[in-house]
Amino acid sequence: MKVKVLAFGIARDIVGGSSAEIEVTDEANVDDLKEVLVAQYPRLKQLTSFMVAVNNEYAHGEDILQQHDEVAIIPPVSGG
Amino acid sequence: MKVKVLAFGIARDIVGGSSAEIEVTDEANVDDLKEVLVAQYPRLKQLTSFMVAVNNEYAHGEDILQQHDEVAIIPPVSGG
Amino acid sequence: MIDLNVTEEPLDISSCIDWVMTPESGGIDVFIGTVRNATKGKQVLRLEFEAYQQMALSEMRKIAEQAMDKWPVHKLAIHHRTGTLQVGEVPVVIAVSAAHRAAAFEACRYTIDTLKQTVPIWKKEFFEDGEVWVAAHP
Amino acid sequence: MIDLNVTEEPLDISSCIDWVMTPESGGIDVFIGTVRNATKGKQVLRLEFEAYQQMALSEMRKIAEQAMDKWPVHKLAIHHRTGTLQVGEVPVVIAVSAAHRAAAFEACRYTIDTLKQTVPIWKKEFFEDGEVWVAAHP
Repeated sequence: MKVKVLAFGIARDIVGGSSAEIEVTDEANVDDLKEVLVAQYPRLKQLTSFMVAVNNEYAHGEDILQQHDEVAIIPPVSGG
Repeated sequence: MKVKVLAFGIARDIVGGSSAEIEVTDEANVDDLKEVLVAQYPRLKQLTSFMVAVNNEYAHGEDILQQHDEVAIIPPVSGG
Repeated sequence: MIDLNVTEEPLDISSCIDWVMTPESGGIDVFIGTVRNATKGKQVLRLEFEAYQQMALSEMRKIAEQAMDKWPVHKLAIHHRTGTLQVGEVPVVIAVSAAHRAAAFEACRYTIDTLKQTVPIWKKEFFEDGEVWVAAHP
Repeated sequence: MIDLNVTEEPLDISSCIDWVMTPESGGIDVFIGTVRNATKGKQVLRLEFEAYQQMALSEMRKIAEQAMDKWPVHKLAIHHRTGTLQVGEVPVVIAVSAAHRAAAFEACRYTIDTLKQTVPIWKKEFFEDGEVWVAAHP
Protein backbone atom coordinates (compact mmCIF):
# COMPACT_ATOMS: atom_id res chain seq x y z
CA MET A 1 0.00 0.00 0.00
CA LYS A 2 0.98 3.64 -0.40
CA VAL A 3 1.34 5.77 2.73
CA LYS A 4 1.56 9.55 2.63
CA VAL A 5 4.38 10.65 4.93
CA LEU A 6 4.68 14.26 6.13
CA ALA A 7 8.18 15.67 6.55
CA PHE A 8 9.24 18.55 8.82
CA GLY A 9 12.41 20.47 9.55
CA ILE A 10 15.51 18.88 8.10
CA ALA A 11 13.43 15.87 7.00
CA ARG A 12 11.56 18.17 4.61
CA ASP A 13 14.89 19.19 3.08
CA ILE A 14 16.01 15.55 2.79
CA VAL A 15 12.72 14.31 1.32
CA GLY A 16 12.60 17.35 -0.97
CA GLY A 17 9.09 18.41 0.00
CA SER A 18 6.59 18.58 2.83
CA SER A 19 5.31 15.06 2.09
CA ALA A 20 6.13 11.92 0.12
CA GLU A 21 4.16 8.88 -1.00
CA ILE A 22 5.95 5.79 0.31
CA GLU A 23 5.19 2.26 -0.86
CA VAL A 24 5.14 -0.27 1.98
CA THR A 25 3.80 -3.80 2.26
CA ASP A 26 0.29 -4.26 3.65
CA GLU A 27 0.49 -4.83 7.42
CA ALA A 28 3.81 -2.95 7.47
CA ASN A 29 4.75 -1.58 10.86
CA VAL A 30 6.60 1.60 11.76
CA ASP A 31 10.02 -0.10 11.73
CA ASP A 32 9.31 -1.39 8.22
CA LEU A 33 8.43 2.13 7.11
CA LYS A 34 11.62 3.53 8.65
CA GLU A 35 13.64 0.93 6.75
CA VAL A 36 12.04 1.96 3.45
CA LEU A 37 12.55 5.62 4.26
CA VAL A 38 16.23 5.16 5.05
CA ALA A 39 16.73 3.13 1.86
CA GLN A 40 15.04 5.84 -0.19
CA TYR A 41 16.55 8.84 1.66
CA PRO A 42 19.94 7.71 3.03
CA ARG A 43 20.63 11.14 4.55
CA LEU A 44 18.02 10.30 7.24
CA LYS A 45 20.65 7.92 8.66
CA GLN A 46 22.94 10.86 9.41
CA LEU A 47 20.43 12.47 11.76
CA THR A 48 20.97 12.28 15.51
CA SER A 49 17.73 10.29 15.53
CA PHE A 50 14.39 10.28 13.80
CA MET A 51 11.00 9.24 15.06
CA VAL A 52 7.76 8.49 13.28
CA ALA A 53 4.43 9.90 14.42
CA VAL A 54 1.13 8.26 13.53
CA ASN A 55 -2.03 10.31 13.92
CA ASN A 56 -0.23 12.99 15.95
CA GLU A 57 1.35 10.55 18.44
CA TYR A 58 4.89 9.24 18.63
CA ALA A 59 4.67 5.66 17.27
CA HIS A 60 6.43 2.48 18.41
CA GLY A 61 8.38 0.33 15.96
CA GLU A 62 5.86 -2.49 16.09
CA ASP A 63 2.78 -0.30 15.49
CA ILE A 64 0.98 -1.46 12.32
CA LEU A 65 0.25 1.22 9.72
CA GLN A 66 -3.21 1.74 8.21
CA GLN A 67 -3.77 3.19 4.76
CA HIS A 68 -5.33 6.45 6.01
CA ASP A 69 -3.11 7.11 9.00
CA GLU A 70 -1.50 10.54 9.19
CA VAL A 71 2.18 9.58 9.23
CA ALA A 72 5.06 12.01 9.81
CA ILE A 73 8.85 11.91 10.03
CA ILE A 74 9.95 13.67 13.22
CA PRO A 75 13.64 14.63 13.14
CA PRO A 76 15.26 15.80 16.43
CA VAL A 77 13.04 18.55 17.82
CA SER A 78 14.50 21.93 18.80
CA GLY A 79 11.64 24.16 19.87
CA GLY A 80 11.57 26.50 22.84
CA MET B 1 23.90 57.49 76.26
CA LYS B 2 20.58 57.75 74.43
CA VAL B 3 20.11 55.81 71.20
CA LYS B 4 17.25 56.42 68.80
CA VAL B 5 15.78 53.08 67.77
CA LEU B 6 13.52 52.74 64.71
CA ALA B 7 10.67 50.23 64.91
CA PHE B 8 8.93 48.49 62.00
CA GLY B 9 6.03 46.12 61.54
CA ILE B 10 4.82 44.56 64.76
CA ALA B 11 7.72 46.21 66.62
CA ARG B 12 6.18 49.58 65.81
CA ASP B 13 2.92 48.43 67.42
CA ILE B 14 4.79 47.12 70.49
CA VAL B 15 6.94 50.22 70.91
CA GLY B 16 3.93 52.43 70.25
CA GLY B 17 5.57 54.48 67.52
CA SER B 18 8.00 54.41 64.64
CA SER B 19 10.95 55.15 66.93
CA ALA B 20 11.93 55.31 70.61
CA GLU B 21 14.77 56.90 72.56
CA ILE B 22 16.49 54.14 74.53
CA GLU B 23 18.98 54.79 77.33
CA VAL B 24 21.96 52.44 77.26
CA THR B 25 25.35 52.55 78.94
CA ASP B 26 28.25 54.01 76.98
CA GLU B 27 30.06 51.22 75.11
CA ALA B 28 26.84 49.18 75.14
CA ASN B 29 26.71 46.46 72.52
CA VAL B 30 23.74 45.16 70.54
CA ASP B 31 22.99 42.40 73.08
CA ASP B 32 22.90 45.02 75.85
CA LEU B 33 20.43 47.08 73.80
CA LYS B 34 18.24 44.02 73.20
CA GLU B 35 18.17 43.35 76.94
CA VAL B 36 17.02 46.92 77.64
CA LEU B 37 14.43 46.71 74.86
CA VAL B 38 12.98 43.45 76.18
CA ALA B 39 12.85 44.85 79.72
CA GLN B 40 11.05 47.96 78.49
CA TYR B 41 8.79 46.21 75.92
CA PRO B 42 8.23 42.65 77.21
CA ARG B 43 6.00 41.79 74.22
CA LEU B 44 9.17 41.70 72.10
CA LYS B 45 9.94 38.42 73.88
CA GLN B 46 6.84 36.84 72.35
CA LEU B 47 8.08 37.35 68.79
CA THR B 48 9.44 34.41 66.82
CA SER B 49 12.70 36.33 66.84
CA PHE B 50 13.93 39.88 66.57
CA MET B 51 17.10 41.27 65.14
CA VAL B 52 18.77 44.63 65.43
CA ALA B 53 20.12 46.51 62.44
CA VAL B 54 22.82 49.16 62.76
CA ASN B 55 23.32 51.55 59.85
CA ASN B 56 21.21 49.40 57.54
CA GLU B 57 23.07 46.14 58.27
CA TYR B 58 22.04 43.23 60.46
CA ALA B 59 24.16 43.61 63.60
CA HIS B 60 25.89 40.99 65.76
CA GLY B 61 25.32 40.83 69.52
CA GLU B 62 28.84 42.00 70.33
CA ASP B 63 28.78 45.03 67.99
CA ILE B 64 29.35 48.23 70.00
CA LEU B 65 26.81 51.02 69.50
CA GLN B 66 27.81 54.59 68.68
CA GLN B 67 25.68 57.59 69.61
CA HIS B 68 24.76 58.47 66.03
CA ASP B 69 24.23 55.01 64.63
CA GLU B 70 20.94 54.40 62.85
CA VAL B 71 19.55 51.54 64.95
CA ALA B 72 16.40 49.56 64.12
CA ILE B 73 14.40 46.69 65.59
CA ILE B 74 13.81 44.09 62.86
CA PRO B 75 10.98 41.70 63.75
CA PRO B 76 10.56 38.55 61.58
CA VAL B 77 10.42 39.72 57.97
CA SER B 78 7.56 38.66 55.69
CA GLY B 79 8.03 40.41 52.36
CA GLY B 80 7.61 38.86 48.93
CA MET C 1 -6.85 25.20 33.29
CA ILE C 2 -4.59 25.06 30.28
CA ASP C 3 -4.08 27.59 27.48
CA LEU C 4 -2.05 26.56 24.42
CA ASN C 5 -1.11 28.45 21.32
CA VAL C 6 1.16 27.86 18.32
CA THR C 7 1.08 30.97 16.16
CA GLU C 8 2.98 33.07 13.63
CA GLU C 9 1.96 36.24 15.48
CA PRO C 10 4.26 37.87 18.08
CA LEU C 11 3.55 36.41 21.53
CA ASP C 12 1.80 38.59 24.10
CA ILE C 13 3.63 38.00 27.38
CA SER C 14 1.28 40.22 29.42
CA SER C 15 -1.82 38.41 28.27
CA CYS C 16 -0.26 35.06 29.26
CA ILE C 17 0.46 36.45 32.73
CA ASP C 18 -2.99 38.00 33.07
CA TRP C 19 -4.59 34.73 31.99
CA VAL C 20 -2.86 32.60 34.65
CA MET C 21 -3.53 35.04 37.54
CA THR C 22 -6.32 33.90 39.84
CA PRO C 23 -7.44 35.16 43.27
CA GLU C 24 -6.29 31.81 44.73
CA SER C 25 -2.76 32.24 43.40
CA GLY C 26 0.14 33.45 45.49
CA GLY C 27 2.88 33.03 42.91
CA ILE C 28 3.37 33.02 39.18
CA ASP C 29 6.46 31.83 37.39
CA VAL C 30 6.99 32.85 33.78
CA PHE C 31 9.63 31.57 31.39
CA ILE C 32 10.33 33.64 28.30
CA GLY C 33 12.60 32.25 25.63
CA THR C 34 14.40 34.89 23.58
CA VAL C 35 16.44 34.67 20.38
CA ARG C 36 20.11 35.00 21.30
CA ASN C 37 22.53 36.89 19.06
CA ALA C 38 25.08 34.06 19.11
CA THR C 39 25.37 30.31 19.48
CA LYS C 40 28.70 28.63 20.27
CA GLY C 41 30.40 31.97 19.69
CA LYS C 42 28.96 32.39 16.19
CA GLN C 43 26.75 35.37 15.34
CA VAL C 44 23.11 34.45 14.71
CA LEU C 45 21.26 36.64 12.18
CA ARG C 46 17.76 35.23 12.70
CA LEU C 47 15.89 32.02 13.46
CA GLU C 48 13.11 30.17 11.72
CA PHE C 49 10.70 27.97 13.66
CA GLU C 50 8.57 25.33 12.01
CA ALA C 51 5.89 23.34 13.85
CA TYR C 52 3.87 20.21 13.16
CA GLN C 53 0.99 22.29 14.45
CA GLN C 54 -1.61 19.73 15.48
CA MET C 55 0.84 17.29 17.06
CA ALA C 56 2.69 20.16 18.76
CA LEU C 57 -0.53 21.24 20.45
CA SER C 58 -1.26 17.65 21.45
CA GLU C 59 2.22 17.18 22.97
CA MET C 60 1.99 20.55 24.72
CA ARG C 61 -1.31 19.46 26.25
CA LYS C 62 0.29 16.25 27.55
CA ILE C 63 3.09 18.22 29.19
CA ALA C 64 0.67 20.70 30.78
CA GLU C 65 -1.48 17.86 32.11
CA GLN C 66 1.56 16.05 33.50
CA ALA C 67 2.72 19.26 35.20
CA MET C 68 -0.71 19.73 36.75
CA ASP C 69 -0.68 16.12 37.96
CA LYS C 70 2.76 16.50 39.52
CA TRP C 71 2.32 19.91 41.19
CA PRO C 72 -0.65 21.80 42.66
CA VAL C 73 -0.88 24.32 39.84
CA HIS C 74 -3.88 26.57 39.09
CA LYS C 75 -3.38 27.60 35.48
CA LEU C 76 -0.71 26.92 32.90
CA ALA C 77 -0.19 28.68 29.55
CA ILE C 78 2.21 27.60 26.79
CA HIS C 79 2.52 29.85 23.74
CA HIS C 80 5.01 29.11 20.97
CA ARG C 81 5.71 31.22 17.93
CA THR C 82 6.61 29.97 14.45
CA GLY C 83 8.07 31.63 11.37
CA THR C 84 11.02 34.01 11.19
CA LEU C 85 12.24 35.62 14.43
CA GLN C 86 14.90 38.29 14.83
CA VAL C 87 17.41 38.54 17.71
CA GLY C 88 15.57 39.59 20.89
CA GLU C 89 12.19 38.26 19.74
CA VAL C 90 10.31 35.70 21.81
CA PRO C 91 9.73 32.15 20.51
CA VAL C 92 8.14 30.77 23.69
CA VAL C 93 6.28 31.92 26.80
CA ILE C 94 5.28 29.60 29.64
CA ALA C 95 3.29 30.99 32.57
CA VAL C 96 2.23 29.01 35.64
CA SER C 97 0.20 30.10 38.66
CA ALA C 98 -0.06 28.26 41.97
CA ALA C 99 -0.94 28.95 45.59
CA HIS C 100 2.73 28.60 46.52
CA ARG C 101 5.81 29.51 44.54
CA ALA C 102 7.60 26.15 44.68
CA ALA C 103 4.90 24.51 42.56
CA ALA C 104 4.92 27.38 40.06
CA PHE C 105 8.71 27.27 39.64
CA GLU C 106 8.92 23.50 39.36
CA ALA C 107 5.99 23.12 36.97
CA CYS C 108 7.34 25.92 34.75
CA ARG C 109 10.81 24.39 34.61
CA TYR C 110 9.39 20.94 33.90
CA THR C 111 7.25 22.36 31.10
CA ILE C 112 10.07 24.09 29.21
CA ASP C 113 12.51 21.20 29.77
CA THR C 114 10.00 18.65 28.45
CA LEU C 115 8.79 20.89 25.62
CA LYS C 116 12.35 21.02 24.30
CA GLN C 117 12.48 17.20 24.29
CA THR C 118 9.10 16.17 22.90
CA VAL C 119 7.17 18.94 21.13
CA PRO C 120 7.54 18.70 17.32
CA ILE C 121 8.89 22.17 16.61
CA TRP C 122 12.13 22.77 14.73
CA LYS C 123 14.51 25.69 14.78
CA LYS C 124 16.84 26.74 11.98
CA GLU C 125 19.69 29.12 12.75
CA PHE C 126 20.84 31.56 10.07
CA PHE C 127 24.47 32.71 10.11
CA GLU C 128 26.48 34.97 7.82
CA ASP C 129 27.83 31.91 6.04
CA GLY C 130 24.96 29.45 6.09
CA GLU C 131 22.11 27.91 8.00
CA VAL C 132 21.59 24.85 10.17
CA TRP C 133 18.69 22.88 11.66
CA VAL C 134 19.50 22.86 15.37
CA ALA C 135 20.25 19.44 16.94
CA ALA C 136 19.62 17.58 13.68
CA HIS C 137 23.10 16.06 13.47
CA PRO C 138 25.34 14.58 16.17
CA MET D 1 23.31 44.78 35.90
CA ILE D 2 20.89 45.18 38.75
CA ASP D 3 17.66 47.17 38.98
CA LEU D 4 16.00 47.58 42.39
CA ASN D 5 12.85 49.35 43.41
CA VAL D 6 10.75 49.64 46.58
CA THR D 7 7.71 51.73 45.80
CA GLU D 8 4.10 52.48 46.70
CA GLU D 9 3.18 52.55 43.01
CA PRO D 10 1.75 49.49 41.23
CA LEU D 11 4.59 47.39 39.80
CA ASP D 12 5.07 47.32 36.05
CA ILE D 13 5.79 43.69 35.13
CA SER D 14 6.36 44.42 31.44
CA SER D 15 8.95 47.07 32.12
CA CYS D 16 10.86 44.66 34.39
CA ILE D 17 10.86 42.06 31.60
CA ASP D 18 11.88 44.61 28.96
CA TRP D 19 14.68 45.84 31.18
CA VAL D 20 16.29 42.41 31.66
CA MET D 21 16.10 41.41 27.97
CA THR D 22 19.43 41.63 26.17
CA PRO D 23 20.57 40.36 22.75
CA GLU D 24 22.90 37.92 24.57
CA SER D 25 20.02 36.36 26.54
CA GLY D 26 18.35 33.11 25.60
CA GLY D 27 16.04 32.82 28.58
CA ILE D 28 14.26 34.99 31.10
CA ASP D 29 12.63 33.75 34.26
CA VAL D 30 10.14 36.01 36.02
CA PHE D 31 8.59 35.48 39.42
CA ILE D 32 5.46 37.46 40.23
CA GLY D 33 4.06 37.38 43.74
CA THR D 34 0.31 37.97 43.94
CA VAL D 35 -2.00 38.63 46.90
CA ARG D 36 -3.95 35.44 47.59
CA ASN D 37 -7.58 35.59 48.68
CA ALA D 38 -6.99 33.19 51.58
CA THR D 39 -4.33 32.03 54.01
CA LYS D 40 -4.70 28.79 55.99
CA GLY D 41 -8.30 28.60 54.77
CA LYS D 42 -9.19 32.06 56.08
CA GLN D 43 -10.41 34.79 53.72
CA VAL D 44 -7.94 37.64 53.25
CA LEU D 45 -9.47 41.08 52.57
CA ARG D 46 -6.26 42.95 51.80
CA LEU D 47 -2.59 43.18 52.74
CA GLU D 48 -0.40 45.98 53.93
CA PHE D 49 3.34 45.99 53.26
CA GLU D 50 5.78 48.13 55.19
CA ALA D 51 9.47 48.42 54.31
CA TYR D 52 12.58 49.73 56.03
CA GLN D 53 13.27 51.30 52.68
CA GLN D 54 16.98 51.99 52.73
CA MET D 55 17.97 48.72 54.37
CA ALA D 56 15.56 46.80 52.13
CA LEU D 57 17.32 48.15 49.04
CA SER D 58 20.70 47.33 50.57
CA GLU D 59 19.66 43.73 51.35
CA MET D 60 18.10 43.35 47.90
CA ARG D 61 21.37 44.47 46.34
CA LYS D 62 23.28 41.86 48.36
CA ILE D 63 20.95 39.12 47.13
CA ALA D 64 21.20 40.25 43.52
CA GLU D 65 25.00 40.36 43.74
CA GLN D 66 25.11 36.90 45.33
CA ALA D 67 22.85 35.54 42.58
CA MET D 68 25.10 37.04 39.91
CA ASP D 69 28.15 35.52 41.61
CA LYS D 70 26.55 32.08 41.78
CA TRP D 71 25.06 31.91 38.27
CA PRO D 72 26.00 33.40 34.89
CA VAL D 73 23.17 35.94 34.83
CA HIS D 74 22.98 39.01 32.57
CA LYS D 75 20.49 41.28 34.32
CA LEU D 76 18.40 40.98 37.44
CA ALA D 77 15.51 43.20 38.54
CA ILE D 78 13.77 43.14 41.94
CA HIS D 79 10.77 45.40 42.44
CA HIS D 80 8.74 45.33 45.67
CA ARG D 81 5.61 47.29 46.39
CA THR D 82 4.57 48.75 49.75
CA GLY D 83 1.31 50.09 51.13
CA THR D 84 -2.15 48.55 50.83
CA LEU D 85 -2.67 45.80 48.24
CA GLN D 86 -5.93 44.14 47.26
CA VAL D 87 -6.38 40.47 46.33
CA GLY D 88 -4.79 39.84 42.92
CA GLU D 89 -2.38 42.77 43.15
CA VAL D 90 1.36 42.24 42.84
CA PRO D 91 3.70 42.86 45.79
CA VAL D 92 6.87 41.58 44.12
CA VAL D 93 8.38 41.03 40.68
CA ILE D 94 11.76 39.40 40.08
CA ALA D 95 13.08 39.11 36.52
CA VAL D 96 16.34 37.43 35.53
CA SER D 97 17.96 37.05 32.11
CA ALA D 98 20.74 34.65 31.19
CA ALA D 99 22.23 32.98 28.15
CA HIS D 100 20.76 29.65 29.28
CA ARG D 101 17.56 28.96 31.13
CA ALA D 102 18.99 26.96 34.05
CA ALA D 103 20.84 30.02 35.37
CA ALA D 104 17.77 32.23 34.98
CA PHE D 105 15.52 29.77 36.86
CA GLU D 106 17.97 29.10 39.65
CA ALA D 107 18.95 32.73 40.22
CA CYS D 108 15.28 33.79 40.24
CA ARG D 109 14.33 31.11 42.75
CA TYR D 110 17.32 31.96 44.95
CA THR D 111 16.40 35.64 44.85
CA ILE D 112 12.79 35.23 45.99
CA ASP D 113 13.69 32.56 48.59
CA THR D 114 16.40 34.75 50.10
CA LEU D 115 14.34 37.95 49.86
CA LYS D 116 11.69 36.32 52.03
CA GLN D 117 14.32 35.52 54.66
CA THR D 118 16.42 38.66 54.84
CA VAL D 119 14.84 41.76 53.30
CA PRO D 120 13.25 44.03 55.96
CA ILE D 121 9.72 44.18 54.61
CA TRP D 122 6.67 43.25 56.66
CA LYS D 123 3.24 42.07 55.64
CA LYS D 124 0.03 42.49 57.62
CA GLU D 125 -2.98 40.39 56.65
CA PHE D 126 -6.46 41.83 57.14
CA PHE D 127 -9.33 39.42 57.80
CA GLU D 128 -13.05 39.97 58.50
CA ASP D 129 -12.32 39.62 62.22
CA GLY D 130 -8.91 41.18 62.68
CA GLU D 131 -5.42 41.62 61.38
CA VAL D 132 -2.06 39.95 61.89
CA TRP D 133 1.59 40.64 61.13
CA VAL D 134 2.66 37.56 59.18
CA ALA D 135 5.31 35.32 60.82
CA ALA D 136 5.67 37.62 63.84
CA HIS D 137 4.68 34.99 66.38
CA PRO D 138 5.57 31.29 66.60
